[in-house]
Amino acid sequence: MDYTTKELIAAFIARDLHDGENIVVGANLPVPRAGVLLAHLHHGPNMTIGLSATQTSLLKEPVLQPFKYNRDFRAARWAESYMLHHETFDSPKLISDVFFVGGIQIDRFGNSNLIGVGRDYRRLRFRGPGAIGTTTMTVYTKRYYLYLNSHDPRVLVERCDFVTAFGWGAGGADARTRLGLPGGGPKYCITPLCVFDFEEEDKRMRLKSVHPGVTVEQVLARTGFKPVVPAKVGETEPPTAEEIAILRQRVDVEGVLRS
Amino acid sequence: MDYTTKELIAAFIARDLHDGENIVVGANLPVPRAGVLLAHLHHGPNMTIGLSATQTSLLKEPVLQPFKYNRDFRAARWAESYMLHHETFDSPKLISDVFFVGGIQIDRFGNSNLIGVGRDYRRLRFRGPGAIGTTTMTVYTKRYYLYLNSHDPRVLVERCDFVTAFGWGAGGADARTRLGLPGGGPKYCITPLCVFDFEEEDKRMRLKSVHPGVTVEQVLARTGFKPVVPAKVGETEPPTAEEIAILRQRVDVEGVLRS
Amino acid sequence: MTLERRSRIVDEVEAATRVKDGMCLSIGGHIMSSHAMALVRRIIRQGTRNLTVVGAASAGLEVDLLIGAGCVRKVVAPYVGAEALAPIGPFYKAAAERGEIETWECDEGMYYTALRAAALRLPFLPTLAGLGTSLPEVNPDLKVFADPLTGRPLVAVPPLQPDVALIHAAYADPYGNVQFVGSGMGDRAHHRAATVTIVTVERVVPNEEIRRNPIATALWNVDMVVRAPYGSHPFQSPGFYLHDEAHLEEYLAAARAAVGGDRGLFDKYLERYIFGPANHAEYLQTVGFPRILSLHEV
Amino acid sequence: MTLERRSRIVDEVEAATRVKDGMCLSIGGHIMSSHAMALVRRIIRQGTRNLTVVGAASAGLEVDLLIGAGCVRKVVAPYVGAEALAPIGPFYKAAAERGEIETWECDEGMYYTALRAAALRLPFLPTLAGLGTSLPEVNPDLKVFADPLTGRPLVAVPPLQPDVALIHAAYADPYGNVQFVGSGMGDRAHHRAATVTIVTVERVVPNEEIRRNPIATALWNVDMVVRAPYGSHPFQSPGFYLHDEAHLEEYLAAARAAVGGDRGLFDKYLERYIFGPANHAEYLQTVGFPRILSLHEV
Repeated sequence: MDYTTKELIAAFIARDLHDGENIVVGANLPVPRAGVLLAHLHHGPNMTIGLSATQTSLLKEPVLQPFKYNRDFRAARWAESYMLHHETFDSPKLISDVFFVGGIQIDRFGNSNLIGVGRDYRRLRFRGPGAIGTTTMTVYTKRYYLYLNSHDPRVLVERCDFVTAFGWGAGGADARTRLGLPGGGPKYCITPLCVFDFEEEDKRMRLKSVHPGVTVEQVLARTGFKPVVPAKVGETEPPTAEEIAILRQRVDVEGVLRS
Repeated sequence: MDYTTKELIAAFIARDLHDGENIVVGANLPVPRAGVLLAHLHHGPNMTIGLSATQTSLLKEPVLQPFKYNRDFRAARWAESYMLHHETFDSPKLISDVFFVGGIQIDRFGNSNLIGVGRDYRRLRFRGPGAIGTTTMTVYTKRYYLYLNSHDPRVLVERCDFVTAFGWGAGGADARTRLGLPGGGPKYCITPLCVFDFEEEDKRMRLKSVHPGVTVEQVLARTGFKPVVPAKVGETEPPTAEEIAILRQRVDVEGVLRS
Repeated sequence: MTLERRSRIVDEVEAATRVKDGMCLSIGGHIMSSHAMALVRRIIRQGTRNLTVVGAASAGLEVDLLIGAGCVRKVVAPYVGAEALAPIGPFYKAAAERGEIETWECDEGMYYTALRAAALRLPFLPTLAGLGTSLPEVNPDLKVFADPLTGRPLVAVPPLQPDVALIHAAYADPYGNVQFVGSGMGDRAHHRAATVTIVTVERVVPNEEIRRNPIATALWNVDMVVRAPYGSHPFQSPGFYLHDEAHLEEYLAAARAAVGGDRGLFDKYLERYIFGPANHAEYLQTVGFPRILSLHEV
Repeated sequence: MTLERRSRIVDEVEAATRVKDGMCLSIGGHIMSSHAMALVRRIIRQGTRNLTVVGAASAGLEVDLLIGAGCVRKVVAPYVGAEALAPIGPFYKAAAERGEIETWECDEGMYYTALRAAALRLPFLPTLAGLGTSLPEVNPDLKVFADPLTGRPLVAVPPLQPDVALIHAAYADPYGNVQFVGSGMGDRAHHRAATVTIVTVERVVPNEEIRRNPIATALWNVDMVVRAPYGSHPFQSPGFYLHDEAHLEEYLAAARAAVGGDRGLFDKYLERYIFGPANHAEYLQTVGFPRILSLHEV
């Protein structure tokens, strides 16, 4: 079975999403988007899909059209209900159960930074786009996934210059409960090379699996901190033929994940 | 011109309401309701009328149907917009500019009580219906009117056993600003015998006018505290023929105010 | 692909069993409108006890009935009554005066603030309402505190989280998308705060009908949908039928006699309308088609 | 009786004069959608300066354009960019890095919390968001404090009150009743918080049309209604037209060159689209019918 790394990651994400979950789909992260839609069509008939400020089910859609922008109103055609954006955070019943968070920096405890790079906030070397909704979403979602389009030691850093989404802070399984944060925190950090999870006790990032063809050494060379590396690191499990069929025939007909 | 005391009061209320104001109309207080609608039809074409969880303009309605209950859905037929009840207090733009507040007790500083009568909250002599929305509404509305269906010394008391809507507290023009309350506080207390306003400096209730045929002595005999009585107390101004015509032909065709 | 969405439709008998002794139960609607009475009657019939009842922001006689039937330990409601028919619910008044129930005193603004705090998982939310009033004295859960930014006094309102929210609406599809005729009053606030939401509806409609006007979908992902035409009787249901004043007068006469010491009429009321009928359809049969159809829409 | 309701319709030229130097201005919509561009362009044309701009919860290049045109002193926005077209607005990035504008750092949840505090006239509202993050450090208006009921840490968010809110919607009647196609994003929060609300619409409709679907009325009593078909161009307007990517690319090329030191292209952009056209209709004429009509609806 031939597949791309993006398809591998989409399948990995899909398998971690459960039927019945309420998950918002962004437009800007095509791979997580494909993962959510794959889960929905593969094993999540009771998932609620948040799409362009609406909630819906897409089970009956033979082919899901891709959209480039978050609020493209054409994606509202399937709406069962609308989400008023200022109410997004008004209740866990409105908030996505699961979320995907990027970062211009992500540190070894899963904290992420979207503000900027530099020592002095008033004179950033690189100004980032801003926290968007990640600070609040990551407080509430049952779990979230750190997701990176490139695996780079300048991004995966020992310590973020600024933190916009609190992951596991300075470490420790109680880092979040001590602050009274109801959400479950970051579960995985997913990159083009590998998947990290978090060590149970001190919540340091730990290499969970490398993607087929990638070595542990390659990961370490491209990572700006020293993750926990178990004695045996497995490979990320490849997509099945059924998953690839759903991806290519229904979720990603334009082949964004194959480019 | 023949008129009833209720019509007199409705006209008094109407004259104090301004064009452009946003005013919610309850069903339970037919006289204030008539006053608001009279103002709307007489000189308030740009008033926004809140009716059965909607906002509307009733200018084009030749005859306004009375409704017995607050949420009678038939009154929503003229809706231009709906008010979600939990959003009622979310912004001064949603909140009525003006409000009418009753009370099982009202004291000489315009504080009112809807909880109950007695010394011990856990053993009330008389349990009242509850504060409804009066505590919050009176914080925000530009001004409000205390309104009583009967003028009784057990209701108009020196001091309320409990306060559910803060009027002028223990007195003083700064009683409300000291607490940071943005609304303008009670302006008048309107009864079947008279209208009270509030003395400018210490905000004690002051006899503003007696209704035609009522004497100052009658008012004092039926009032449980000693209001400020100016040297000269005028009469509440009677309704005009035009006001009576609007009331009887459009606002109160069933004659609730004449019964 | 033959994946199927699961239907969330259950009947009122099964749905009511979700409400257990000692729970915090909220009931939507507003005074004379839109209470999930098919479930309220069932909860009485199944003998649930020691409920904390969060009535609507302004609650009607459904809360009074639950008190009269002995199901209630504590009431949270800024108002319990029937407007011109009864300025205050008879059982509520008597039970509060006699100390038989606990009351969590608040006004509508504070009430929604408490529900919002629960929905946001916050330990409190501040409000200006209540400053200078007796509410923080008679309700010790409300605390006056100094705003950390300016030092100004504010009232801290703690969260109020219903275990189960009962809501009555116009339409739902089998998947828990709910639409009202009209505003839905404060019912969204109940759904957001509650752990579980059960909605009775006048009509179950196909998903396609919901999709025709999705901006009208007020609640989604509710846990159970119960088909209950005339399910708000004797209260109104917007767009479907008006209040049954004669029935409410019958109830009020029975309730007033009961708080005066003679429970005969009220026991008969309970027997006739709640313990007798095996389910909601039997209840409607007891009320009778002539009465039900007399409750016109306009 | 011949009382008449006053029309709230004004043209974009007059409406924009309501925005004065130094004001706090909010702009509704969301990233690539629904910005009141007819007014934004007019504000640039009239030379307004030192604005505090409250962008949408996620703002688009309308904020970037205002910065590039020299109108802005301070930006409040959890995001300023154009998604795949530009992860961050070029002028925003450069001005923030160079300290030419002030930024009030927050995320979307805190942003709505601040607008809500303003609407409620509260000195602050608490949130769990921001605990453990850098936000209270980089934004000194945010304060970590101990909840007065439980002692738990929370973040206090102060109010954010726009002097004027600019909103773009689908329909309004002459009396200020506004309806969207779709959700209206977070625009209700802007209207509630702001002192004055100005709404541009694709179509002015009769009051009777508003009354046909009153549940869709999202804003009422807005202060001014401006008739501005294609008023969100080059951004999308739900139900009417999609984003003009070519125009946005033209803007981005000019903006990138300008922050790189060559303002020629950007000056031409301003002259062609903003200073040249006398009003919104002339702007559309400059863009041209062929381009405008190519921005299809589906």
